[in-house]
Amino acid sequence: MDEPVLRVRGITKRFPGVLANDHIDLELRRGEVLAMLGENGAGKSTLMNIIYGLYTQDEGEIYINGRQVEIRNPEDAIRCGIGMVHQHFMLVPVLTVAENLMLGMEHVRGYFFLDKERTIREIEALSKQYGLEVDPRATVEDLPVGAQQRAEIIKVLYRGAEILILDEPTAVLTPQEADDLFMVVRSLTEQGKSIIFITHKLREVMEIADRIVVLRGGKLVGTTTPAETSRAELANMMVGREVLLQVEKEPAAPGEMVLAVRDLRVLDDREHPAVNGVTLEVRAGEVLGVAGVQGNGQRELVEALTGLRKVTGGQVQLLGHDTTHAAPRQVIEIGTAHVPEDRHKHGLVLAYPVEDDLVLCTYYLPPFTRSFNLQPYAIETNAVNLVDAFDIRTPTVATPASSLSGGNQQKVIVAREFSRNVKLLIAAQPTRGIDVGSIEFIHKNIIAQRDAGVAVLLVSAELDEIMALSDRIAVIYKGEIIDTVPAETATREQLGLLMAGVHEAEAGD
Amino acid sequence: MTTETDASRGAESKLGLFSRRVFISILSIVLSLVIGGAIIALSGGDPIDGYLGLWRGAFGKEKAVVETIVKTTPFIFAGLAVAVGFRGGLFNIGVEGQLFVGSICALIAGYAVELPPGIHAAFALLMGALGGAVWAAIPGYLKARTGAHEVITTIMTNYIALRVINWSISQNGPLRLPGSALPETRRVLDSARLPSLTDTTPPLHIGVVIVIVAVFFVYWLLWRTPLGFEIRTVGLNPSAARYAGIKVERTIVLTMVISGALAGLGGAVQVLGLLGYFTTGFNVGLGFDSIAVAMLGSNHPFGVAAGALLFGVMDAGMKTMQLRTQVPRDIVVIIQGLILLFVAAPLLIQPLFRLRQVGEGEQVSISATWGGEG
Amino acid sequence: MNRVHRLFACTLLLALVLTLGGPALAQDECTVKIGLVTDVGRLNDQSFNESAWKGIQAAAEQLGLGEECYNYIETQDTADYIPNIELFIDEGYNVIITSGYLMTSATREAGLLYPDVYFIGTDQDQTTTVMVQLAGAAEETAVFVYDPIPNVAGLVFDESVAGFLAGALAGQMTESNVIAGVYGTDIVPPVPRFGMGYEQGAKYVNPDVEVKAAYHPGTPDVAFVDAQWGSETAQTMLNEGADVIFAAGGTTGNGGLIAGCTAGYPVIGVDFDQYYTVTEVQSCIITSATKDLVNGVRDLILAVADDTFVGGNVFGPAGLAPFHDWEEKIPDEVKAKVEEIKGMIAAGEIETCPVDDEKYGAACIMSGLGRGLPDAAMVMSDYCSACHDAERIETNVAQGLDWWTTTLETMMSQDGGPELTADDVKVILQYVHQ
Amino acid sequence: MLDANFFTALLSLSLVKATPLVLGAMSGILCERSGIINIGIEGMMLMSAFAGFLGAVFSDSLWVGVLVGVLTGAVMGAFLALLSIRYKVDQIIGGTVINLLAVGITSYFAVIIIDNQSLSGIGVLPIIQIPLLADIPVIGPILFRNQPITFMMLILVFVLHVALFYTPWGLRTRAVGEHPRAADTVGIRVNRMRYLDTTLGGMMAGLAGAFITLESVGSFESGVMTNGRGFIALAVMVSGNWRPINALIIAYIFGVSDALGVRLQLGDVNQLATLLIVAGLGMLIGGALWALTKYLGRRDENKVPVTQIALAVAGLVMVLAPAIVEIPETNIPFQFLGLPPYILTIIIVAGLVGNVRPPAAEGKVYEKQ
Repeated sequence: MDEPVLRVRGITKRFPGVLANDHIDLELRRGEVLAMLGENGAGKSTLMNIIYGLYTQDEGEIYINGRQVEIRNPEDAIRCGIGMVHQHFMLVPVLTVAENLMLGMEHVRGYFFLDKERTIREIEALSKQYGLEVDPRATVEDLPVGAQQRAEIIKVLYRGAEILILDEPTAVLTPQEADDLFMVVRSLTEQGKSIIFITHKLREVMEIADRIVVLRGGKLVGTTTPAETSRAELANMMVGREVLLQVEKEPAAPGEMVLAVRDLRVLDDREHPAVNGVTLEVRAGEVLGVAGVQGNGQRELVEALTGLRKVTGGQVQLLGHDTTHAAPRQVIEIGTAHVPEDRHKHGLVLAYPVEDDLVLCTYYLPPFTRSFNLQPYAIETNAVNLVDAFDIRTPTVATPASSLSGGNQQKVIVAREFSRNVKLLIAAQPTRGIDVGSIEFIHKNIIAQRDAGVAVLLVSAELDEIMALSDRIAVIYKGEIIDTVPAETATREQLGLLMAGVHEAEAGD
Repeated sequence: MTTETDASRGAESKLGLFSRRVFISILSIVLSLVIGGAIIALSGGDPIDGYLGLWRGAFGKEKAVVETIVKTTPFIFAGLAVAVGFRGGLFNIGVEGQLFVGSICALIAGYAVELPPGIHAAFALLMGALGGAVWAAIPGYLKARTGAHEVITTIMTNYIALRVINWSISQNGPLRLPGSALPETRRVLDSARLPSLTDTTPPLHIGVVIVIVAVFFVYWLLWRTPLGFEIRTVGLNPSAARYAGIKVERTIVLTMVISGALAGLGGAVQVLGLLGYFTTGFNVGLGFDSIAVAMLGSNHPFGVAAGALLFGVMDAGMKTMQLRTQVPRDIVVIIQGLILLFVAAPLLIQPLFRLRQVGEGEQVSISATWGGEG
Repeated sequence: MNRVHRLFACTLLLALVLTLGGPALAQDECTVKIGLVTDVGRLNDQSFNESAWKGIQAAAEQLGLGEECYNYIETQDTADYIPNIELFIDEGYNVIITSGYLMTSATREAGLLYPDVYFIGTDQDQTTTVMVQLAGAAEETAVFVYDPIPNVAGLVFDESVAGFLAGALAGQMTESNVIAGVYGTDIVPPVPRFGMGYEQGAKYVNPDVEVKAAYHPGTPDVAFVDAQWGSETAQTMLNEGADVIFAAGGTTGNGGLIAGCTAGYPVIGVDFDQYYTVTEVQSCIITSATKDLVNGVRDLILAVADDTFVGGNVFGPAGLAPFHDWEEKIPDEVKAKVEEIKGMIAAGEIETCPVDDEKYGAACIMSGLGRGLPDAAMVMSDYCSACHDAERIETNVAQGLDWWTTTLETMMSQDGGPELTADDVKVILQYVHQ
Repeated sequence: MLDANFFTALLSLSLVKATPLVLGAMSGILCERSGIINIGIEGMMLMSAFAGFLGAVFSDSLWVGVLVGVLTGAVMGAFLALLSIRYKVDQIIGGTVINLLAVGITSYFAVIIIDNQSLSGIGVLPIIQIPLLADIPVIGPILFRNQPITFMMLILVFVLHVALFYTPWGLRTRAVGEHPRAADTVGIRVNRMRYLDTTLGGMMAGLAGAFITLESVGSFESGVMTNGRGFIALAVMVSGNWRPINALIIAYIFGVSDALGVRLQLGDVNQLATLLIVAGLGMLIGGALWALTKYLGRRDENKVPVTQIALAVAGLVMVLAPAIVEIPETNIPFQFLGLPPYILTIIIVAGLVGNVRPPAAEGKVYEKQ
């Protein structure tokens, strides 16, 4: 076996308060797919950003084909043949695919004019070679997510990358698109490219990887191959203790109807249809999980139900009230709690002290307001109680929300929404990007709300979370609920097919 | 690990942030005065004598103190108007126009209606505030309804207000004092004049008391009422405000209305308290200074009052300074610019005086994107 | 510390060193202490503020006064007129010059408040406004009565004479028979007086000439300092065929002069001989319509020094500046014609400012000139002697303005009483008040 | 009298009035396309007008003055960038600081340098007439008989348009303004790009300043010189959707309404009739052009651009109206004649802002980590 294409030795990186990478050694051989597995916050992205030159390591060296290299910025990385496909695409939405690709290394015609034609020809050649068809003239923001990712990959190849780093590529794809990606990965490795595949999804690792390394808390905790290990063992290495995959909960006892949605139609920000005739019901004391890949209309559905987005068709009944065109305040006052998908945009005012964020929806009601006057003491005591009850790690109640960790910020939102006596709880991506401890805490609270008779509508892209918490699971695909299945009998494969829009009957394999 | 969550620690950190900001403001003022002195010296003037003149002009004699206070009053009203705007996430540059419209409305209410003394003055003040409020509601409504950025629309309302008022007091304009060859309006009836505490010119009118009440009112409104909470929430994060059920559009218009009312009230006080009529060249140039005052006071009512006093002292003192030292009075505008620079860029002065690293919270930020709601 | 902070540190040091070494203020004796309070605007606006200051400097030179015996304050806000005047008086100044028409009432008010201080107001017609209820009139009309105050002198000029002569010159020099006037604001009467004179003068020598005129739309504090508007307005008129530009209105006017000259046309300046102040138009400025403010102010200050100061309106000379570079270019018969007109105006044969012009006629009426007013004796005899005998009238003359205003009003209100016009009332009151 | 001479005079004055607005708008475009909000255009113009004037007087050459003005603009632009990038000052406050300092410094030193030594200007840049082209009846004098900076403005509009959309520098500037992280990952130095673009933006504002003192007025008047043009330029930039050619068109509309205000004041024309005709012409040409671009744009969709054609027809009717029906003489006070540009700004900004799109990452400091 010749020299490894890429070797890193003793890579260490400290951020204020956390040791992101702790003396990591790693090797990547030519034509190999190395899967890098690890929890959110385990240091995967930090390591890759160091290799790609976005961050500079505090200690350690990087070797390309046996030769040590200094990578201070992405330009050095590109010169060493390293290319990175980011989780949030590094494409400029308003520019065309061709413009995005030639950004930074433009072909020039006549001293200073861009040579767009030549670039387009080169892109078409590359996409044929690796089976990545995408229209170079299209503007990026008009392309579907899958096509944008293909454009990102071509962008890396266009720069002559030998080593490709794919950072959580399947997070935004349907299972089918994921399979197409795996085919592309195989064709790339056959043509001599080497790939580092970052993910926290166990199933993918088993299917695509030649070798697997696992990171936890910034340290390399193990190297293995799919053949030598099992998903349970990988999960254990990832989390370092027995993962409570299954939340203990008794079977649900659905009560009276709380939310009834008939043939709901909603448009997205660019006036295209996002929700095309959704019909669903949620009863008291029941968790209805809405599974589906991001971008299939979940965000618009949730915003429509909570009054944040105009409804263009259909009807919404909440506890007997017609809330189809209700304003957000009306929906809240009827008795709805809403854990928003984007906690920084909707959930919190980051500049506010924690105590003000905790009364964001109820500031105008007693005890917080009496005869047109805010009661600072009442707001403060309410905050102190909630901070204890929901174990929010904050120095004081006056500390701005911006200085809390992601998990604690989410707990502030949960504390605010769960402490109000509500009949309906809508939770969108409640545990995205937060530490494991907080995830378990929030899941327990959701189940507690359900057992207390609250109707819960859970929208999440994490299939495991949906399967763990839901009593019934509705799968949404291109703005329609194509099927609703009881949670106990649902299997991952079945849900995977549904999420890709393939009905049980048609599958018939 | 356990965390103490007692309330006292919360208050102390709030105080910590406040005293730091006051320290930065004082530091900025001192540094600007020193650099101003250097400029005076470089251009042949005598800084010590100049600043002595400034001090004597502002506080030298009883009459000077009165003039300083009277000059500070409109700065406070205008500064409060801009500060309320900033708190609501709106950059209201139209304060000058709103102030003029307030003056005119108070003037008309002052001579066109007969009422018993106390009530007439109150009525005229109310009309002034109403005038400013309505004039500010236009850019507010446009921002809420079409997203048209208020920086541009408020400036345009300034020019429109100035031009129309200029016509109204021109040769054959409706408000012109009949038969007068000067561009002056009719006189306000005595029953509408604000009583004066001293007989000096300019009179120390009770407008000064009204403005102090206004400062406390704005503090109470912003931090002690639900409406204030809504205004501040919309200002910091409109999406979260919408999520919390706050009617963002209504709040934007209300913020501009309150801001305009404060400016209008300021205009009314000037007409009813100071001159008793309106003429050209009256209260010119308040617009931009009020923005500097608001920023200097980091958009907090008490901060604005202090910032306004600083501008009032400079305005009152600059005449005597120029009298005694032949230093052009524009040095004061340079000093005001420098003070705003150092207050807005603590990083600039931080290494000079080994301040602790400037925290995120302290940067005053209002940069909203231009187009429709982001 | 990186480069920027070292820069700040050394500015700091420099400032500290300098501020410690400043000299103390010197106090010494001045025979006369002169203070100039400018109108809202800059001292150096190349118009009435600046000419007042030049007049003070000339007087100070003649009286051998030191620098600290005369000073100026630039008013920023109309509310500061009186406070600024009082600031000077508190500092011991005994001669206060206020510049510009807008300060008329403030100067007179101060004059009454401080009788032992001398006030000189440029372009300030010394009148009081009396509100008289004329017979059959809905509202009271204002009547301006000439009312001099002993320690207040108004340095006024009949600008329409200078304007007339400039118009006569322009009327003859134009080839396209279209001439233009770019003016400051019509709110300040001296400006429309120049404009009316210019139009009358041009039409007098060249009946079918077209005179384009534009007044600045802004308020006085802007109208005299907007050179951009002046130059663009002049350019518009030039594009429409005008070939002589007369510009009257501080730097706004200067903008017009520069625009005219750049396009290669003859221009006419105003106030003082602008050949020396707007040097970039020396090649095309054929003359300036002058009103000698500088010497006017100087003479009044000297009058204070040798105790010959008299209150009321003081008329300064108004005429044309020399032709400088255009001395040969202007044909002799044109010069002769202008000289002839000058003589006829002096003899009163030409009316340089039509009182009845509906737009700007009011500006022509100046109390000192009595222009356009009926003759006092004739009015008295027509109306009063009808029912009262002469000597009873004589005895009541000393009653003063208010008594006469009320009696006139009562007489007019009785039916069959005299039908007096505003001018008649004005003449009577003026005669009585003398 | 409404004849060809009237329209040529009016439309050529409009171009003169539009020049500082377009240059100011381009200054805004350069800064904001790279991600720095610049509301200090007013202050940059004032400072460069002052420095340019001094440069011209002391060097006794107008062109050296223009150069000094442009360089001052560059320094001011760099100062704004330094404040925004290195010292993380909120960009709107940074702009306000620049405006305040500019007014203070120019007024202070104007008194010290210009007034005390009674300096006077050295005239304005000469009017250049392009031989053949200027003789074309109406268009000739408007486009081909102008002063140098007006010509430079017209050239710069097209140069900037081509540079922004057809050159590597333009592509990188737009990327830095829209998605700085993406630009960083392909090796573009984001902050260095922003320093460069803001400095270039400052130079545009510098040229606008030089126009005011060295081409239009010929003297420096402290305080009131720019009187709000910097902010109208902002409105032009926003409603022109950050595109140079749109900015030229909208600025020209302002120019016409501004020039009309001055022209109607001369009083020898029927004011209402002129207003109708000029507005009608604007709508006719505007509607036609807009319809053309819409039609060419979507050849496949056969949707007829109805609204644009209606606009053009309405314009035609207004132009012909005065010939048909007798329009009464009016005497609108000249203060009102000055109002159209300001009212127009509000209508345009309120009307268009719905579908304009600012650079996404504008106003945000770019941090590596």
